[in-house]
Amino acid sequence: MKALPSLAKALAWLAAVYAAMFAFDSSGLANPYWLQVFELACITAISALGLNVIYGFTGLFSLGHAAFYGIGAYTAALTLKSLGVESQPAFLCALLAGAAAAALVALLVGVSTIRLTSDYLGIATLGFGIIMKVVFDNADSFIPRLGGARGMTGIAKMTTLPWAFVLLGGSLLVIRNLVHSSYGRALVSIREDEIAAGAMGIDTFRYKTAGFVIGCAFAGLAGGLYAHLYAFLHPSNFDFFKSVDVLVIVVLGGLGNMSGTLVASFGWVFLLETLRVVLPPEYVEFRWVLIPILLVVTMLARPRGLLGIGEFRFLRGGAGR
Amino acid sequence: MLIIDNVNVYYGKLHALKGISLRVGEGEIVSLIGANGAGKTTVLRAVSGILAPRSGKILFKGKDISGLPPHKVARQGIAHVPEGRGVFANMTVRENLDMGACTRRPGREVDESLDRVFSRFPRMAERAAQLAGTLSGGEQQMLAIGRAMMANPSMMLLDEPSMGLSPLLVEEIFHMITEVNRAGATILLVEQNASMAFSISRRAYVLETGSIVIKGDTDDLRNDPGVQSAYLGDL
Amino acid sequence: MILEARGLTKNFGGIKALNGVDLYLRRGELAGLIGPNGSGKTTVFNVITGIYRPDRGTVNMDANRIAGLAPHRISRLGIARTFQNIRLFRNLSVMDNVRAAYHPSVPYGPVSAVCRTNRYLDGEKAIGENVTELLSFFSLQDRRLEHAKNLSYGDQRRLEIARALASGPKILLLDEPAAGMNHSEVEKLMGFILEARKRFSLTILLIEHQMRLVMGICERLVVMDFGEVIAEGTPAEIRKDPRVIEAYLGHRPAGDTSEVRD
Amino acid sequence: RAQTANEIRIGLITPLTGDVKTFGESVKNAFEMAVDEANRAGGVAGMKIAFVVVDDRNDPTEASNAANLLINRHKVHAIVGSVTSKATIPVSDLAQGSKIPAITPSATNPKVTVADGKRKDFMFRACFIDPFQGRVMSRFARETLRKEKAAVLFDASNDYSKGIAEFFGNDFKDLGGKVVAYESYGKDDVDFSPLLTKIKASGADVLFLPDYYNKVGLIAKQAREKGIKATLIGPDGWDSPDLVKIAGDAVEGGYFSNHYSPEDTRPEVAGWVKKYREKFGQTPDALGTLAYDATNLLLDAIRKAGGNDPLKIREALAAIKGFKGVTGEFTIDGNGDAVKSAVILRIVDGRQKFVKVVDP
Amino acid sequence: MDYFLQQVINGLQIGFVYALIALGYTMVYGVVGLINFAHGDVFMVGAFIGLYAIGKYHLPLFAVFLLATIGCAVLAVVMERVAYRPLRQAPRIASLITAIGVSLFLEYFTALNQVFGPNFYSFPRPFAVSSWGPGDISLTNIQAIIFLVTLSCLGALQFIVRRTRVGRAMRAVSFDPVTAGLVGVDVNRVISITFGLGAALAGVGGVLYGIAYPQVNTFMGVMPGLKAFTAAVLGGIGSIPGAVLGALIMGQSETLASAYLSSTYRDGIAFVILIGVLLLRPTGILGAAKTEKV
Ligand SMILES: Nc1ncnc2c1ncn2[C@@H]1O[C@H](COP(=O)(O)OP(=O)(O)OP(=O)(O)O)[C@@H](O)[C@H]1O
Ligand SMILES: Nc1ncnc2c1ncn2[C@@H]1O[C@H](COP(=O)(O)OP(=O)(O)OP(=O)(O)O)[C@@H](O)[C@H]1O
Ligand SMILES: [Mg+2]
Ligand SMILES: [Mg+2]
Repeated sequence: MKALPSLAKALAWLAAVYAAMFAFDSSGLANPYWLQVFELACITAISALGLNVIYGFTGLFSLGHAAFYGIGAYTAALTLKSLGVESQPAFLCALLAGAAAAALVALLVGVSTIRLTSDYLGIATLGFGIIMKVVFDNADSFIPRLGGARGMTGIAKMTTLPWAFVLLGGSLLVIRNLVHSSYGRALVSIREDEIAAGAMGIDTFRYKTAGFVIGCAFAGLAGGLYAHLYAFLHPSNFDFFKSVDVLVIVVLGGLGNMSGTLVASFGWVFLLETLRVVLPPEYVEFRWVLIPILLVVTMLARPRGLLGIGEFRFLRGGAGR
Repeated sequence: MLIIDNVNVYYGKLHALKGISLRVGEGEIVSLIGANGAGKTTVLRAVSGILAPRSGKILFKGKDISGLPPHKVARQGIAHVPEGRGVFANMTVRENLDMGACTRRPGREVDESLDRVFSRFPRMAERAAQLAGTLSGGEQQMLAIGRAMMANPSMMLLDEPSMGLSPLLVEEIFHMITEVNRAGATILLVEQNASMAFSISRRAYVLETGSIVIKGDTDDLRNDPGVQSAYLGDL
Repeated sequence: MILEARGLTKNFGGIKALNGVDLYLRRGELAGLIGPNGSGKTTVFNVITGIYRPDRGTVNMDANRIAGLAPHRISRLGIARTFQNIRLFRNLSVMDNVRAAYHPSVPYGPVSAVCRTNRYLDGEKAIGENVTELLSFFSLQDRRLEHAKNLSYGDQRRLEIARALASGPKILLLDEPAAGMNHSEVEKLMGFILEARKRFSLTILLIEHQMRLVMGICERLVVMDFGEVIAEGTPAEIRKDPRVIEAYLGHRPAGDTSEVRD
Repeated sequence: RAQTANEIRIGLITPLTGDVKTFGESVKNAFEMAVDEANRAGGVAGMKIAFVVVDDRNDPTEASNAANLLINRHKVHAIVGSVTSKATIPVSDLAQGSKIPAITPSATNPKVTVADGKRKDFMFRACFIDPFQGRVMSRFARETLRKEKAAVLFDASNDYSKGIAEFFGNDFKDLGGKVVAYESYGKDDVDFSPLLTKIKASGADVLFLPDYYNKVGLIAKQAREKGIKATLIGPDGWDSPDLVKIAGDAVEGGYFSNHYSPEDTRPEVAGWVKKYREKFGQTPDALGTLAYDATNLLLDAIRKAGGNDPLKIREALAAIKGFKGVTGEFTIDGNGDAVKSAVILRIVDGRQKFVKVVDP
Repeated sequence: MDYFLQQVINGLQIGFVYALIALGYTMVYGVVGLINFAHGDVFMVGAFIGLYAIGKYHLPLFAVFLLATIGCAVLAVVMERVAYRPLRQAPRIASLITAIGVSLFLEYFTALNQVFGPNFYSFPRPFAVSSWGPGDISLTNIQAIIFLVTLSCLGALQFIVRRTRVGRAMRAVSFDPVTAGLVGVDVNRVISITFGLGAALAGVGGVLYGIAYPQVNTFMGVMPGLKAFTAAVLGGIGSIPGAVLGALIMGQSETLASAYLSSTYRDGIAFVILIGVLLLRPTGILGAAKTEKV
């Protein structure tokens, strides 16, 4: 009976964190601006963790992550709108619907393209991202509520700090537990050497697809949170360049390093915003000149990721050590 | 000809060569043997400039070449036949050979080198237009040596030329090495197959975990009980 | 007869890598596959393990037709292998290399893993114990946390065999296990292969160019040339076969390491 | 930034980086001019105006963060911005939620002020909305120019372009015309030849190009090179001195709707153009002019509110009637949108010539 | 029929423009294995050099091309030095990320008022447009120039790579940089030359693009860059004729999708075709099918 305590412990932690966050959130101590930025960082981290499962752990080069983020966002927003109730359980349903939709589409895309290797897979997913952007741009012609290029409005603001934080914690927990299990090792072995993995009895096609689907599901989940944080969806939020942003985060954090992804996500989002705050007014336009310079310099200094291969303690280790 | 003096090489934190010194005289064939991971390949890589030693000197014909980039070392007249052959798989045999002469001005002398390679390895002449990647292992090894000959080097570094080759080819390769040597190239030979290596070289060094532990004439080494049991087997 | 291949043919573009190869393995034997470079030995392994699909021919294992199945299916039927160019999971620890190979028989489901149920914990423990046992047998226990890429060449070869055994095979295919090893290392490897066969009740087929190993431990040899089997028999018979001498061994008696200096 | 109680803080959200930086900059220039003028005249309602400019890179997420920053960190009393609809909608939501009045100079999507049937009563705008311009130009094409067959070429990923295109197309049909080609391109396209070849084959006699001048210039040029003779018409996005520079003769004879005519002799217009030229060395474009008006509208409301109370400013904004700006007389309607007449201009000899006024 | 032929010519024009950019991508990828995301921005710089050379200094056309080629080549060589070379030993993805960084930097830096500025600048035409052709079909002199220049660049590149010593060295480096060093190839120099050559093509492309679509802006390189890169992959990345073929297919599929299907869904359709081709030929049309020898 060791499992129960372990699971209970994790849940208790999450509950405690939720309570703390809830108290903090409602205390009014936090500046709503930094709160929103923090929530965005959590959401970005969830999505980036998803890409880390895909690219960092399974080794599949995906340049279309934002499309799945978008699918999750639009699905969740549409679900909650259709449910017509703005309650917490309905929100959870909407988020799950977003994740499920992203996973389902990922399954279809994965089954057909996952055979491609490295850069060719990257291009196929990039292509898929562009196709999805065209679909989002014209979504109003089949579902008017989605708004198409004019954007989807009237989305309830449901995402709160506890939601974002607890779902990030939950995602970390799920991914950590998965990675430190035989299933995770199967994914990683495919990344390391697909032929050898196959020769050892691992169904590479199935696991690659699974890794892709799981990662995209997290993107979908994050998308749902995003939709209900910003209450407005526009196709330009889900274009190729947003996919590149997530890729940058994952690589900066270090492939296959969850702590790094976490640090890089928060670093990226906060860097963008902090520059907005600290740059003197006449240098506002230098914000996007500095960011790429910082990016290049960081990459040159830490080519294998911010944290190398180190993980935070709570993300380390499986049961078998 | 080649003097390696107290050279230290690191891979990150790993101290791969711990103050190695060895020398190869003009016209000699010298073997370097040792267990897996002893650092044999590392020695050759340090000489040819792929790795820069952290300290120590490498002198070639009296000139300090330590720390020079590989292409400059190559231009000094050192040709390195790397571990695993390293032929350019998507180029033809002929192009591979031309690559060997890329430090030289095209002209009569290069043509002569080519003739020499072709006459020594008639198989290469037959296969001149074949892509190197489709050659058999032994043929690739021939090509790698032929390519090194194209530079008309005064010194050749060979890294485990017999690895993965059939017994017949191993014999051929060793024969080839002696011929190359006779044609004027000094040779530093790294081998696992110590008995074969000893059979063509007069002097040898034994490397263990980054240090030279034994050196001497092959005739003496052959009778050294330690060397015998570890590298030669009971004859 | 645990494995039987008939009429295997495989072309790569214009190259006939295999040209009607017949091959069998008796249960529990240790057989050797030799032949000149490029004669198709590795290709035979690749076809048996499903990495290539043969153009023609069948492979039967215990009466299952396996030619054309995906590699993981064949592996699950009980064939494991090592590779000529070592293919370890280079950035994984020694232990994880072996643990990954236990995956096909993982005793818990993904949901258990995510929730860390008892099944998961017990399963991990069981896998851990198996791995420990296997690694101690291969004397790799001390290096279990090292990344595979940091092992010495010989250790890497051994780890690859350990990993192959982790999938619980009946048949083990070894592709040049002694390549790049020196005399004493080959010697150790030979003892080790024999012991592994006993301990894990294996049938072994190995490819090797080092005659000392081949002649020393193989009970039966198959010789290939130009994608065809040209001879078969005991080491003693093969050593004398003129075609094999012509194509492969050369005129020095096999295993002889005396001078070639003229 | 010293925060004295006795000042009015206004935030400007505008794209100062990214691919529409050029629009963002004219808006910023105009905004700063308006504020400077007010401060030099002793402030508004007895208070100095402090302002903060934040960049949104024309990205909805960034725009939302920017608005949040202005409201919650800089504690602004009112916001001007943003420039495009996709960046302004998130701003409108935040302004509404925090009860801070905001006015956009140029976001034309109806959803900026009214979404899903709900009026966001803290959000205002100083420009036309898409349906209005679409209707103005369709009526002009049908009734004044007497065109039968219209072709529409628009940017499907740009809400401004797409919105106007739709309204134009529908109205043109309602007025008895035929839309013989209705084609779209992407944001970064520069080669329109397949579409123009198609349009040429359709025999259209009028080609409606709802987009900004830079795109229009390129399209017009290629259309003429393809031998399309149809009359070119478009919305206010055409208004920029650069249009003729890019397109040359290609837009000669084209018509577009605008907020004002630079030929207008009203002192507001002449003064504005002169001031702007003196300061920045170029003629102001439509976006800059609208930003100037939007800022002045806001300042006027503050003046009327008599202080920096956001609620009162909102009241005053909603009550604006007959405000005389550079781009005409503004009256804010129940939706917070500016009601004002449009003018139709024609490009003759590379200059904008006034044709007629169209009232809403 | 006229309509169809005209659309094909339209498609050829944009296809050849993509081809010029795609060649640069493929060169660099072929030799160093790097997707040089900043290539589209080098192309932009080429166009701006053209803008200044023609608009401000009224140089003759050949001088404009020369200046753009040299300018871009120098820029690319510096880029390689600063942002890619230090990462030669690092995982490939690291240099991809610095390439993204360099790309963003070039876009946003040049958009500053102190540099090129953020506006859309009209590109002066150095000559008048004329067109020939029977009936409704027309072929303009600009198109003709684009076709010719692209084809000659293709020929020149093929010649350099296949027939010259530098080209052989490039191929050697692409296969195995370490061994190439051992036989005496100055690997760094060869890589610099590769970047320079690729960028020179982008420079030519930038000027031609400016002439054909007479408007430049610092973000103009993004989309063509992305499309060209996709085209290079479609043709089989690393293959020089493949890049041109891929680009032509890309141009045709975009054009014909607009012409006969739906302009709204054009990009979607073009990329569906791309994915379809990749599923049939997983390494692009002319890409060498790399079955790894096990
Ligand atoms: N690129 C590298 N990074 C880190 N360590 C390395 C690297 N290359 C070699 N080593 C380590 O350096 C030591 C010496 O390696 P080297 O390749 O020189 O041995 P060797 O004698 O040639 O062995 P072999 O017989 O296997 O070829 C070994 O411990 C090896 O693990
Ligand atoms: N994937 C492939 N593509 C093309 N040719 C191949 C491929 N695999 C093997 N070949 C060719 O098939 C032939 C047999 O190769 P194989 O690897 O089976 O030889 P081998 O007997 O294992 O040789 P060695 O002893 O050198 O390892 C060779 O000519 C080889 O070049
Ligand atoms: Mg070695
Ligand atoms: Mg083999």
